[in-house]
Amino acid sequence: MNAELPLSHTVGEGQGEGRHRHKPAIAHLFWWFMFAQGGVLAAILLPVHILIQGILGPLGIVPVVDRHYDTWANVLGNPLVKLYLLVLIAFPFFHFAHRLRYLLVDLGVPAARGVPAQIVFYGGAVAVTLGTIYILLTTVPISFG
Amino acid sequence: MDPTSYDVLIIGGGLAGIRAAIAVAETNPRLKIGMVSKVYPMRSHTVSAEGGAAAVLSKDDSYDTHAFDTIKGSDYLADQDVVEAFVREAPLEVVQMEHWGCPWSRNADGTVAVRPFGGMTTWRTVFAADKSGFHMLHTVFQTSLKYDQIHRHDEAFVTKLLVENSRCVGVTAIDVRSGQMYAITAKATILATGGLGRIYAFTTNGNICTGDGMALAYRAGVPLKDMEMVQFHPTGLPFTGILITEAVRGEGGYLLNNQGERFLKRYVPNKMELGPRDIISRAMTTEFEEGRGFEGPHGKYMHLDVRHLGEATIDRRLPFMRELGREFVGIDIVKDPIPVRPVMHYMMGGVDADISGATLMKGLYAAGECANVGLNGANRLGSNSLSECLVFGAAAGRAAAEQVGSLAAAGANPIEAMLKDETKRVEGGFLDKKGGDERIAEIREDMQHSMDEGAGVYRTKEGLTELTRRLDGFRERFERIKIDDSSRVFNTELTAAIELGFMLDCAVAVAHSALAREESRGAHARRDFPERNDEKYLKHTIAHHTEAGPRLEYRDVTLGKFEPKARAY
Amino acid sequence: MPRGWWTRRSNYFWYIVREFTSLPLALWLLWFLLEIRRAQDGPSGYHPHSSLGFVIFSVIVLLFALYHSVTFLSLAGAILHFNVADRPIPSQLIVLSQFAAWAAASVVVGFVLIYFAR
Amino acid sequence: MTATKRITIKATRFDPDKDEKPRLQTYEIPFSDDSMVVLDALNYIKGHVDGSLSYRWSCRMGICGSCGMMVDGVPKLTCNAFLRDHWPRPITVEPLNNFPVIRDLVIDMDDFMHKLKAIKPWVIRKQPVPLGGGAFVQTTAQIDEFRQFSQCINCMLCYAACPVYGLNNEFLGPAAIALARRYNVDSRDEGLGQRLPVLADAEGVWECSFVGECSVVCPKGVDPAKAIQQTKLDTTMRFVLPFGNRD
Ligand SMILES: Cc1cc2nc3c(=O)[nH]c(=O)nc-3n(C[C@H](O)[C@H](O)[C@H](O)COP(=O)(O)OP(=O)(O)OC[C@H]3O[C@@H](n4cnc5c(N)ncnc54)[C@H](O)[C@@H]3O)c2cc1C
Ligand code: SF4
Ligand code: F3S
Ligand code: FES
Repeated sequence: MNAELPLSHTVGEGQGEGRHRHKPAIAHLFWWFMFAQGGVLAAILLPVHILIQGILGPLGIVPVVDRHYDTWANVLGNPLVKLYLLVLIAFPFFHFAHRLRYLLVDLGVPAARGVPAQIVFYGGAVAVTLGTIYILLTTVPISFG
Repeated sequence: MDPTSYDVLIIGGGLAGIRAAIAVAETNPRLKIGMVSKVYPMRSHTVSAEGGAAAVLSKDDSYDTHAFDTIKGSDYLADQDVVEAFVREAPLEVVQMEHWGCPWSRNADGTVAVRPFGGMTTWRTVFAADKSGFHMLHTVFQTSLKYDQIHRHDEAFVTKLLVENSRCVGVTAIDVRSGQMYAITAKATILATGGLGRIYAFTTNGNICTGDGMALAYRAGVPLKDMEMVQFHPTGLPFTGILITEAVRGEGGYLLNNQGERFLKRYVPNKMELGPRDIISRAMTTEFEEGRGFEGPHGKYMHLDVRHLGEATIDRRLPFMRELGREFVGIDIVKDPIPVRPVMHYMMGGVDADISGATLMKGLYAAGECANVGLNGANRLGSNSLSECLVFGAAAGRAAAEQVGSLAAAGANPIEAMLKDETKRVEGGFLDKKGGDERIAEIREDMQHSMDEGAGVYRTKEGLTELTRRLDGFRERFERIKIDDSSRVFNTELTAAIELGFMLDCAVAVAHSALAREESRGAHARRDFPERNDEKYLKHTIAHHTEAGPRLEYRDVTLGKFEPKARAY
Repeated sequence: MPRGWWTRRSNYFWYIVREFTSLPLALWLLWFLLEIRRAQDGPSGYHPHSSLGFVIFSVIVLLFALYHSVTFLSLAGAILHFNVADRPIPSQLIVLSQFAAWAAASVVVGFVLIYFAR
Repeated sequence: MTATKRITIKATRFDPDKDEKPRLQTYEIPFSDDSMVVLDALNYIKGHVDGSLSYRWSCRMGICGSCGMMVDGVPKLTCNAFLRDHWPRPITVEPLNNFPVIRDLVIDMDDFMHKLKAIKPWVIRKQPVPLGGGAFVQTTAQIDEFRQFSQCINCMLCYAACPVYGLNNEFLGPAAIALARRYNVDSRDEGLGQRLPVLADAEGVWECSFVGECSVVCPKGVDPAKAIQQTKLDTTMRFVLPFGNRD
């Protein structure tokens, strides 16, 4: 008699399990990890670089390594510096990629959630990483002097 | 699966109802269980209980002392066999709650802690800070989600019990969201609809505490028991009636009058702030009358002072009280005393039920605050009620589960006819009704104030007679009720109207039962009969519904090893 | 969700700003990569960037960078959860130590950048 | 006697049977007592002006979680939002954002009820524990691990505040994740492995971009934003660290 009743909101057998089967999204997990570490690095290291190399150096307020070829090349040859620069430049891009992708979602571009967008954004970060490695290896040969 | 037919149907998603549902599921996993609640279960009023649940846990405690405290607290109106069973079951239920995840507060060694409570001779109230009811309700509710056989009807409002050959075969309900009326059939039905505090104006009870289950049973022919026994809690916040838990006094708070004096020394010298609620409420009322209360914009009040406990204790044991003080009164209880006055809090009376929750009607059980299984007598001790919901909720669930095996389901034909009748009553009587000039809220407010005046902490023959007269008037006005809202969808005015009808029935039962009991016992204090009269009234009041008004009978109290004595603290 | 939801409340707006910081920071790092790349030009061809426009750009980026650092470190501090002797370390302390790490790293990097500049 | 102040309340009206879309209706009511909250104003309207206004409420003490609405655009418990903080300006009361509206100020929260069940909010044990053994031993420090997350009253304010949920309501959302964490970090529970698939699903914690507004509006200090980020961190560590225990 009540077969057609709209008791849509009664909750019972198995209704809580949701529409799809759940499994941990390993990809998300990985990109979030990269996002988090990139965020920390950017937060701790970037301001001082911008301040000194972007402002104080060009204005001539303090001497800075990258203002003269000699000192700059000297420092760039150091393998530890190369490693540091790789971390400093490449890793934050995973943070940026993640944030910008979500920013687009927040601003109403649902497509940014999809796999193609993930390939573009995280792929971009990977590309920057590869580019950084290439530049670091080709710019000043490693020297231990 | 047919969402309108169950083996066991539970009305109410509070602590008692959910506990019952789980008990059914565990007793017989194959039973189909329905749970109907007019609000989402976690909104049930159990959520606002603060202080804790009583159970014998510590080594220096015993079943006998818990039983004795309960019976003495009840002013000997409790049935002693029920109390004995209760005190033995309560500790198991408390442990069960712990296993389900209830975050009971702990001792330093990680064992479950207890705190003192009014009228208890020793520390036996387990608690989850001062949000015990909240944590217990969410714990049982979340645990109940694990049982797929418990099928919920959230926001479905029960309007009537369906009775066939003097057996309860289910209910009719309004699906509040769609406004549809429908019948739900069941082999056994458990009422767990909570209290009726809203028949009073100044109460700690929430908007949903309108005595629905009591009225449903009463109208269906099941009597109500001891309805004159209404508990007033000494410490409610003026204006809002928000409860300041007894645990505040349990933790060592002082009650002070306007002379800064712990006035309870004149009333309960041995127990002071830990005296039972009825006596302290009367003490406060007397102090007010003698001019020793503070005067505020919302009437007289006393101070409840916890400043000497220190911030650390307050934050660990009473954080919610601090929050309530800050948000609703604008005080910091670490630095300011809390204004409090007696407030209607709890209904000892209820649907007449036995030790397993069975009522006189076949197939109908009752548990929790809406039931009277004979545990609380004339005055409930603080923290016995949450334990009662667990113990007797589970008992009713088990009893119902065992009973349904032997029962056949109700036939569909008479049910359909009953549904039609009830739909006509509800839709014709309220929704599509023409004319009428009485506002629900106005009748309700008049009733509430009349109850405050006529059936408050102290009662008299004149006051109660006047009250019954007025209630008759309200019932007449209720016939001329007018509803603004003709929509079907989520019509809360319709449910409020039906609730008002339920409340009026309950109020009438309270007033008549109180008028007839010509003695003072527990919460029922008659100025014209200040003494207890065991000869005549060591009996339960049993109120039967008749068109003309309640027909009262008396039933002997079950005594046991504790002889009735004078009750002094 | 209306499109301009983030303009409706200041908290939302600052959240969007926080996320947006990544764009200027990314641009600055790309510039920095170029700066390194230019060291290939050899001693005579090497002219470090010093236009006023670049300085202004850096000032703006610095503001975003600081906003990123402050928000990221405070938020990360609120999430991290350590127990010492069964007691959780207060989150203010964790945030404080994050800021200390930031300060220390800045001093070290600044020192290297300037000390080796002879 | 001084004349009582009056206050203007604009409330959303919507009846799906009659109205195309929600509209605001204006009521002017007496503001007779400084302790009055928005809910009291609604009750006054329903009782004395217009009985057809629909909304949910029960406890009037900020614990049942049913009275959440948008008050001047901010999700709040109306039993805990004082008129005196708005007077003499009018107050706009609307149903919670991000939810379908059933009627007037009443929202449809079925979605959350399903999500709540999906995270298995009950103590999971690998072996059943008999009652006879008594209660578990749990120190106050162990309770402190989950205490905050156990304070959730399911009021839905956080969902109304979360733009991510507004954009994609497949997102598990703040309260459900906080409650999952409440069990995951309870020393009595062994169900992490069963909850993780739901939590770390694509629509689980990863969807949250840490707007943080959920924690700002939460009336009970649950800090769901923290619960979510901690879950991200924990899950990540379980996979990244070689010794992350997996079950
Ligand atoms: C402020 C406060 C503090 C308290 N503190 C304590 C304490 O510290 N210790 C203690 O032991 N006790 C305490 N109590 C008492 C105790 O909390 C209650 O007695 C107990 O919670 C009642 O539980 P219940 O399950 O019977 O009813 P409730 O929790 O009230 O549940 C009633 C259920 O019935 C449903 N219902 C009602 N009518 C209908 C209908 N017509 N159709 C469908 N469903 C319906 C409701 O939706 C609800 O789900 C306190 C009470 C209050 C008010
Ligand atoms: S987390 Fe806070 S805001 Fe969200 S539902 Fe729970 S109590 Fe409400
Ligand atoms: S607002 Fe939403 S995005 Fe995350 S931090 Fe809270 S859930
Ligand atoms: S009415 Fe219960 S939380 Fe507001």
